[in-house]
Amino acid sequence: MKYVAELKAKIREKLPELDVVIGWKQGFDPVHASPAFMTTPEEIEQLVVNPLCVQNLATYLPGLKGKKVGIVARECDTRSIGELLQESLIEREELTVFSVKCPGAVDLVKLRQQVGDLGRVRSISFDGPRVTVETPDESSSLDLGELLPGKCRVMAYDEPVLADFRFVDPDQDTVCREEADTDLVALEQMDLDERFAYWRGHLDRCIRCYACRNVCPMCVCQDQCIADTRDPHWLSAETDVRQKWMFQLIHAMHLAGRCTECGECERACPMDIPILTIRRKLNREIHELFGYTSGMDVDAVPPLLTFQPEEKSITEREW
Amino acid sequence: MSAGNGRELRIVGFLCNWCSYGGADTAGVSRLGQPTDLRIIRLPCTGRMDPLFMFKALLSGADGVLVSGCHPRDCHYSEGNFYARRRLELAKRLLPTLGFDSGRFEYTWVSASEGKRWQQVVTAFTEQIHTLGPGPKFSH
Amino acid sequence: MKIGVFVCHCGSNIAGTVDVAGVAQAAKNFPEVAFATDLLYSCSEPGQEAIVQAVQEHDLDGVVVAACTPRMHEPTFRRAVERAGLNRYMFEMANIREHCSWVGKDKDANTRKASDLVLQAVEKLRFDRPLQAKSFDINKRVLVVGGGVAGIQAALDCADGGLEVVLLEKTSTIGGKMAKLDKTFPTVDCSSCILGPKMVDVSMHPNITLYAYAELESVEGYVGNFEVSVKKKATYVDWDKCTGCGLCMEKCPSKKAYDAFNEGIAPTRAINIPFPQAIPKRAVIDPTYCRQFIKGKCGVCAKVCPTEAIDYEMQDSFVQEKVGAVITATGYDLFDYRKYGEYGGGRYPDVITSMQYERLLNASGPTGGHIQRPSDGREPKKVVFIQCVGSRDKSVDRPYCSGFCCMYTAKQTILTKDHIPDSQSYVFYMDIRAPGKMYDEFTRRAMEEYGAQYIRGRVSQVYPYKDSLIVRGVDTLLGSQVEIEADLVVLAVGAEASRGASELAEKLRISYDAYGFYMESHPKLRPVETNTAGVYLAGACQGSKDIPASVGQGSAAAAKVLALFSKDQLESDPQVALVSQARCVGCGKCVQTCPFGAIQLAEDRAGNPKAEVIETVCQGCGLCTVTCPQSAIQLQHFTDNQILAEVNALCQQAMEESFES
Amino acid sequence: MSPELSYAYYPGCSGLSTSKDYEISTRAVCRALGIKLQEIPDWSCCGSTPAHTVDHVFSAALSARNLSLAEQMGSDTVITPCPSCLTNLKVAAHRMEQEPAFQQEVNRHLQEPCVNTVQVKSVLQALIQDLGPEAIAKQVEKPLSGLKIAPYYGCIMNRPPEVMDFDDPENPVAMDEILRGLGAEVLPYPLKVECCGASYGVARKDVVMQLSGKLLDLADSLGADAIATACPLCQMNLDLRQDQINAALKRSFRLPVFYYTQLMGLAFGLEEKDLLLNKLNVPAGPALAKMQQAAEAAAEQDAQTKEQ
Repeated sequence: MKYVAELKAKIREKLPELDVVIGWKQGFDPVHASPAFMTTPEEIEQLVVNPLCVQNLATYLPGLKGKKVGIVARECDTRSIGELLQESLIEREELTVFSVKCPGAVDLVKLRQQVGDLGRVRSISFDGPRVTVETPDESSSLDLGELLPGKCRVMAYDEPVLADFRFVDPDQDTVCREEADTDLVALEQMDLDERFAYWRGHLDRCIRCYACRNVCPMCVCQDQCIADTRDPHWLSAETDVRQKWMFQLIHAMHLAGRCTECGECERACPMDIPILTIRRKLNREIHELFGYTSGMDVDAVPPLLTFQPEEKSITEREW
Repeated sequence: MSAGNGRELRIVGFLCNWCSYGGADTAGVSRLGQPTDLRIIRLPCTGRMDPLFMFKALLSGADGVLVSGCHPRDCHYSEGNFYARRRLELAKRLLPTLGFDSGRFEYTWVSASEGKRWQQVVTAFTEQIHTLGPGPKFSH
Repeated sequence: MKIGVFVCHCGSNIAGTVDVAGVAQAAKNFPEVAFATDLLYSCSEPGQEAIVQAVQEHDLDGVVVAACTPRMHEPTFRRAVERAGLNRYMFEMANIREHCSWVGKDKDANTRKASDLVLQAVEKLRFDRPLQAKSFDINKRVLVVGGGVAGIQAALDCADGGLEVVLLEKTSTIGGKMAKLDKTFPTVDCSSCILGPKMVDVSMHPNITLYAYAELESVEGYVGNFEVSVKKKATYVDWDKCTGCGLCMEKCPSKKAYDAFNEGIAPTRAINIPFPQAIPKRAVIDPTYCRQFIKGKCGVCAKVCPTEAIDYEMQDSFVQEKVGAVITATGYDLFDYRKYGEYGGGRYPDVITSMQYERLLNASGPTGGHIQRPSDGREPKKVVFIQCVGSRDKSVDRPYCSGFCCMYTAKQTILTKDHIPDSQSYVFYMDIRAPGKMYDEFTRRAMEEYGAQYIRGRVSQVYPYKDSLIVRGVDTLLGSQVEIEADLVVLAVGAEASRGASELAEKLRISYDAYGFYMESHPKLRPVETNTAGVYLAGACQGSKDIPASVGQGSAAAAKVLALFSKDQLESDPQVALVSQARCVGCGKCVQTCPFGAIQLAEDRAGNPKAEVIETVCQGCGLCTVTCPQSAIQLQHFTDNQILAEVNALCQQAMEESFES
Repeated sequence: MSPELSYAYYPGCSGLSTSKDYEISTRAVCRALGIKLQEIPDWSCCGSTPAHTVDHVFSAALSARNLSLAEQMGSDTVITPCPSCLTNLKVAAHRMEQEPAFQQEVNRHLQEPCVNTVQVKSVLQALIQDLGPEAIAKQVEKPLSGLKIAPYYGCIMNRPPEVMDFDDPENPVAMDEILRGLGAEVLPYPLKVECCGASYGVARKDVVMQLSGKLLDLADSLGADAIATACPLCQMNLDLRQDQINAALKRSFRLPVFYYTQLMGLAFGLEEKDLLLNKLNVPAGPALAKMQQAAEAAAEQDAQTKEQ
């Protein structure tokens, strides 16, 4: 991205006031970027912003509470930041947001489906909507639009929820877009038995690694997660599907009205379980019931932490 | 007075102490006959009703779950049922996505004086669960 | 853990439809159950003794009693286990009577259900922990809401017992409905002669602070420490200056104001004192009729007032009071007589309510005690009384008997004869309900000595014909239609919950029934208590009742408050929320949702924010427990683990079956 | 103007005989108001009084046949002027809706089964609810000023309320509103739903004398010039038998008893052939003359005010 030089300059300027700035750097191979925790000018030089920078860095913010933190954030990432601020899990004064216009993102699962074993990729380069991937055997030119993760296809963000500094390339377009939620639509076309079988099948594969939880920016309990304790004893260590299912329901319900649909849970899942679908469904219901979208308004009260004596959208059953 | 002939299904009820548990008592004192499938867990308030208890019961093999509390505005703790209504409505709406009929879970309000209403609720809900039949099976 | 299970027969109440011994036998196999037996009456002295002995003999550390509802006898058994040396919270009840034996007909199904309920209680008990009550100071002042005869009695008894009393009255004078009555049954003694001195006592009593023309705005707090806000409605007269001389009322040019005290039977002035014996005897301006308010000019009362008490700019004001208990004595209202269109109430001026008639009879009423028809002032010779207007009628949603209309109707026929010796009264009735002391004798006197004609049947229609009213009805004893040409028709309107009763109940967090009457804690054994600690009931707010019953309940409520305040400290219920410091991340969501402000954020030693529960403020609703994502705050005795254990106990069998197929 | 109102129309047997004036004036008034009445082809008796005292299924089948015919016309609403027909049609439809078994039993008697989709209303209900009093008042050319009318609905137009589901069963006001719109003075008539004696006219004439006599007496005591009614049987008892009542009770009532549709026609300025006022037993002349006088007096006063 052309704005990267400008971004680095601004971070260099601000670094003396900050304890750390979180961004991305090149990872262990050509297709992976990894989070960068920058405390020195040298580390700033390693900063990259490209469609391989897929991590929502807001995840690290609650753990850094009490420190002065700078964060490089795409538009959708700022929604998570907004929600964290709304819940007082981080402090605005401690935070400096370097908002970057999102260059798009690559879903590595989709990339693998296109080019095969990712370990064989020698280089990957981006030119607008074109992605060029070099392997020892061939060079392929792919459409970035085809590689976008699901989360970039259901909600479009033109502007950040909040920003201290904003970086946009001239005539840079918004990559994400608002289309039908195909996963949810597909699920809703099934009958009840098929849906039950769908989840039973998917959730049976869960290995209870809790990566989905650990990567979630809103899962602030972390060490105190009720999945890891006997007091209260919500879950046992048994490996049957009910325990796994229950864990996902706990996770989903704890995120109800809070989940910012960043999709990190699904991205981190080593078993490719479509768990974001449950959260999207809850968000959709919450929007319908309470007209509320999480993270978009720092001053709003989350819908499950408040009420109306007369709920306009809830029609209770007559007996 | 059993809803549906044949074997009982497992219905778990969560009732607030002040209104609905009292309403169920009133129904008992008035000898208002009811199907026997329901087992009641007493909570201080529907505000104590974590919707996850409902999911836990359904995942543990319950065929139906019923929550009942004070009518809105009559909560012994002023606001508990207001919060509960939002949480429970949301949880109910999630059920079909997971493959559970949303009719397996109902929440309602019954006051301590409404023994007759409690009888109606239990009877209607039990019939509803028998119409739906046993809950989905987890073994393949 | 060693658990004892005691399954109660309750005579045949439970044993009739549940195999009690079988349940006890099954319980022996439940986890950690060391002893199980059945008892004939577990709540009786021998029953409780058996529990105490078993605890000691078998060294039990928890007890389950399967019997009636815990709302009935949980306190009884908690005391019993305490006598046996256990903590009173190491106890659970399984409700196998109200929720089982009384509602299911099939003995096998009931027995299975009872057994499940016992298992559920055992599983919950396994997670019970001993809890210790905390003591807290109480404010020994009492608020009485409502200055009718019940409230007056309660206030006087409390004040005489040495308590400071705050008495609240909605209208500008105390006295309530009784102050409007002419005579009272069955003695036919003058109502104001027996009530008047009590009203004076209230005004003179050093322990009573009276707020008339005031309403309860809000209530915060809990038993022993309520904080109430009282709204003093604007009277537009400075009561500190007003002497009650009545000059303003005499001179007021607005003479068509609605007279609530006289039930609208005659107009009053826009500034008025309701009646000469009013307490406090102070004037109030009704701005809907006052010319100063309607037209912006007049000012007559301000000019004539010798003490310059008139203040047209007055606003509502608020007073805060701290009390330890509340007695509600808000009384009742009368059924709207217009609801029966066929009787013509509200359409025909000579169809009036019994209370309006009472004002016509009353020597201090607008006619000076002369019975005159509202239409033409003529003395009526034939008076028809229609009973059960708004009582015992499902079609108007008033299926209950108001209880006092038969008696006051009999009284009114007697008074009618006294006032107009050549008059004839007719009473249409459904049944005569006269079950009090000297009551039936009284109705017989009305019929036999005073010649009132009682006709058993309903009236189908009242309509004006020439100068009189035709009352058409049925005499069900003769099986014939009746038609009476009456001069005056009096509708014996029934009692209904006072308007605003439900809003007040919501402020006080007490329950009310389908008709708006407040729910007592137990219909037989706790008739003046509510389910909210520290809030008591007196008089017709709990259900329609006559004067002796209202006075009795007023005294009873006062006795309850005096007993409550006989100690300097109260014990708080230890079933409150408890924060696990280790698990709390200090997000403050519980602080945000707690309805009582019982949770605050404090810092731990490392300076991390942590939630902290104020134990005596926490009411134990458990909202916080559900709000906390990591379950760091747990409502004791209703912890996640306890409810999960109950769910598991109830679903275990179903779960196993689900895996069978 | 609201979109054109159109109904399936059920005249009822008496409309073709004893209450021809009601039927003719109903049609004329509807025509004037632009309401289209499509007479149900080949309609038959509704099953009133004789049938339903003997056999409920048979009685309902008679009604259901007519409802079924209306369904075949593609209509969704049937209206009828006669309260007896109305009651029978509505009771049949109501019971069939409540009891599917009853509907089956009824349909066994019919060639074309009744699906029971048609709504049944009185002409009065259609006028007041579908058209509205304002539209009727607009049509008035000769206001009935000065005419004091006792409105009499009869006992079955609104009762039982759970079946009839129209107006207040104890104090209906639909006709009051219409008459007031015509410019008449409507008296508060408390016996507006009392029984006139109905079909006792044949078996127990003395009952009719008492009951109808009471109705006339009250109207008279209120100073009524006329009675307005909506029921053929009531009209007959009050009008045709007025002389007999006078003889029996030793009174001398001379109260014309109009169908409210006749009064509407009068106010709309329709001709005698549409009103058939000459069919009334107690002549309408004196009452109308009184109204005329009142109108002239008013006109005179009006003129005087203008001069001044």
